[in-house]
Amino acid sequence: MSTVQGVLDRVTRVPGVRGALLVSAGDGLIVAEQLMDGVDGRAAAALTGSLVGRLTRTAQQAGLERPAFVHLRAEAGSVLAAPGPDDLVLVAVVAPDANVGLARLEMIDAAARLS
Amino acid sequence: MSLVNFTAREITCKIVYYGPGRSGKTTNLQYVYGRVPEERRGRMVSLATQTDRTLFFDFLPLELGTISGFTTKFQLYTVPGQSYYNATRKLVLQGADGVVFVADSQARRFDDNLESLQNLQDNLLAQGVDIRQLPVVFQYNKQDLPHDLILSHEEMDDALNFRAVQSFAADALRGGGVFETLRGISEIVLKRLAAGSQVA
Amino acid sequence: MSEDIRVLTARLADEPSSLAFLELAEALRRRGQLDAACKVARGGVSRYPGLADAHDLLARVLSDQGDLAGAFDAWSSALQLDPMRAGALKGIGFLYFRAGDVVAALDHLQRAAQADPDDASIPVAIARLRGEVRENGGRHEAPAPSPAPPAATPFEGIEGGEEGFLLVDGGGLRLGGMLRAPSGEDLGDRVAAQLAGVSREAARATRILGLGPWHSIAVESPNGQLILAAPTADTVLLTARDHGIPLARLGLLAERAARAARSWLERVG
Amino acid sequence: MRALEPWVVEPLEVFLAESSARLTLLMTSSGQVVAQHGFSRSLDVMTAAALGAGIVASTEEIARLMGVTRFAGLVHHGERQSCMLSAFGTPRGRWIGLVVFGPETSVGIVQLFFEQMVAQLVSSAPREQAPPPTLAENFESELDASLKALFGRT
Repeated sequence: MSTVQGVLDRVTRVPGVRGALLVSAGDGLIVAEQLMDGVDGRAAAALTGSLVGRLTRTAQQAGLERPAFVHLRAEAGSVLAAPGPDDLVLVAVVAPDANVGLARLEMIDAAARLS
Repeated sequence: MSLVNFTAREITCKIVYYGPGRSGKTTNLQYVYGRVPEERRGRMVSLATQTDRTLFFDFLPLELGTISGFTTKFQLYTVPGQSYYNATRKLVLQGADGVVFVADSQARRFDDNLESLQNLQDNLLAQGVDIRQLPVVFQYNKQDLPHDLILSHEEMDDALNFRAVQSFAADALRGGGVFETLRGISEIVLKRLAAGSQVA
Repeated sequence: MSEDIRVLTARLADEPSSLAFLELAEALRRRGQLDAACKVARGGVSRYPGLADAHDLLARVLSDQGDLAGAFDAWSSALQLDPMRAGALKGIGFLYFRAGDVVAALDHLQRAAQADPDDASIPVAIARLRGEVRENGGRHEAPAPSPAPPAATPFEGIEGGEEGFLLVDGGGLRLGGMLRAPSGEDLGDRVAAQLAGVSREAARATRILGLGPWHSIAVESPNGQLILAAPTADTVLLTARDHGIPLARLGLLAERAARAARSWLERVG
Repeated sequence: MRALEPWVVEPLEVFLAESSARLTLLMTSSGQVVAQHGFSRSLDVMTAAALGAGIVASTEEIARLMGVTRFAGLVHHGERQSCMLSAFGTPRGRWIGLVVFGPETSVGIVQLFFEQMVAQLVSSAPREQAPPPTLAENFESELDASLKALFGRT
């Protein structure tokens, strides 16, 4: 199994994670994905790639370094993102009851190991 | 297919100059381009090979003026004449509202003219278009060459113009017949457009 | 009661129409007896409503009492009577500075310097304000046509006060709060310009992904953390802190700030 | 923005707002302009449409020769601007979209909202064709005058 698939496996194993993808943030395109039915990977890649890009610019304006983790919390679930090397972002779409703490640790660790 | 915009009262027609290689199709467009005021024409696009032969197509957008209250625009295309470019010829022919068949009047190009005309019929048929249903005019170019080298207007008509559609003698390099040809095809195309699907 | 106050009080009692109230109120103010000073100053203003000194004095007392709106009115009255009154110009400049309107503050202080070239404290204050304008790139709201008394800020009483919070409207303009770089520079306007777009994108992402409306965005960076929330449909609130506070607690702080911002928006809007 | 028919306007406006595209051109597969946003000269629009339709037609022809199904779309990545070409079916025949976009957006975003626009166009397209224009009795003389004016003849 490739490193990337291994990374996605570890993230999707966390309870409540409905899908994980590796996204090229600048293009908003999927590099690799592991999704449950009903999760629109292309939309997740495009929208999260764009949002992470904008948040990175906002953080920089606020005097912060490139974000290591982003958690977008919504009524019916969350989107988690861990920027890795070379414009890659590890993205997870999770249910409202997901173990976000565990997913966060796995994702930060996995994103670092992508380099 | 021509497009008619009723809200902006605008008509746009696609006219394709067809014919064998080196018969003068690009020369027709170049002459038009040179004569028309800048604000009435767009950029002339030529996708040509290094030896100046048309590779894909030449394209010239023209704004004709107002006809019956419609701003009328023409898109003039040429196709590559060389026989091995048939695939691109077919693509350019798609959706044409009218065809100007530019024939080379030189006697030695007689067979090339016939072959190209046959090719036009085949390519139209492949798109489900009967050449008899499409506005077509003939232009017999290079009529300025010495008489012993060329066929006369009548001889050309006999050889190519079986349906006795409009035909024009031309010397495209110096502009002779270019205007008349464009005028001829424009009239038929617009008449046909106004009549719906009927041939004018 | 100290000797001088006793003497002044006696003089005023002997001759109620004298200007002794000016000295008496000032002496009481200096001693911190603000209520008594206020009473004397108000008496003087009602006896001599055309005396700029009386209004100026009352304004100083009210300002010390924390009644900034009252002080603003009193200094405005003094300026109506004497437009080049240095003390009143200084006072109003100070109030504008407290309200965050550095441009109007500078304007009043410059007029004060013209009125009283010998007051050394004025050029010092002007130099300080000019530094502030440079750091903020000169972006300041124009002074209101009829200056209102400074309004309360959205984050009063919340841990950190104004700093580290930024409340932004749908057009990316700052409504309140302040965001400082380590150098002390206020980054608020630049960050504010980005935030309206972030909010729109977050709403679009959660809508298209079928997650419903968004609640918050947490951003962790190696040297700090941000939480974004939407106190109302067309505002965004940013809460920024370093890693000294755990992220979950920062979330709670952001929620409190959002509630405060919401009620502040209801009050002012 | 200009559109040939009013029902095209809303889907196109939504696309422009969501995608942040700089230029957008909708055309028929033979290169006739249906709607455009961002071009300043209508004659340049016609040129862009002719070239775009040519690219799509030849790419589809290559796909056919290679025995593969149609390509979903073409993206040219430029340093400052990129360009996407994509063909789609509508009740009015096959159309092509040409979108030019900059680094303020991404190809993923452009594709995502382009697909939404296509779905909206397909569902809102009126089934009946527009009637042919009525030309005046003397339109030939108008045509003649127009062409003569165009060629600088008297």
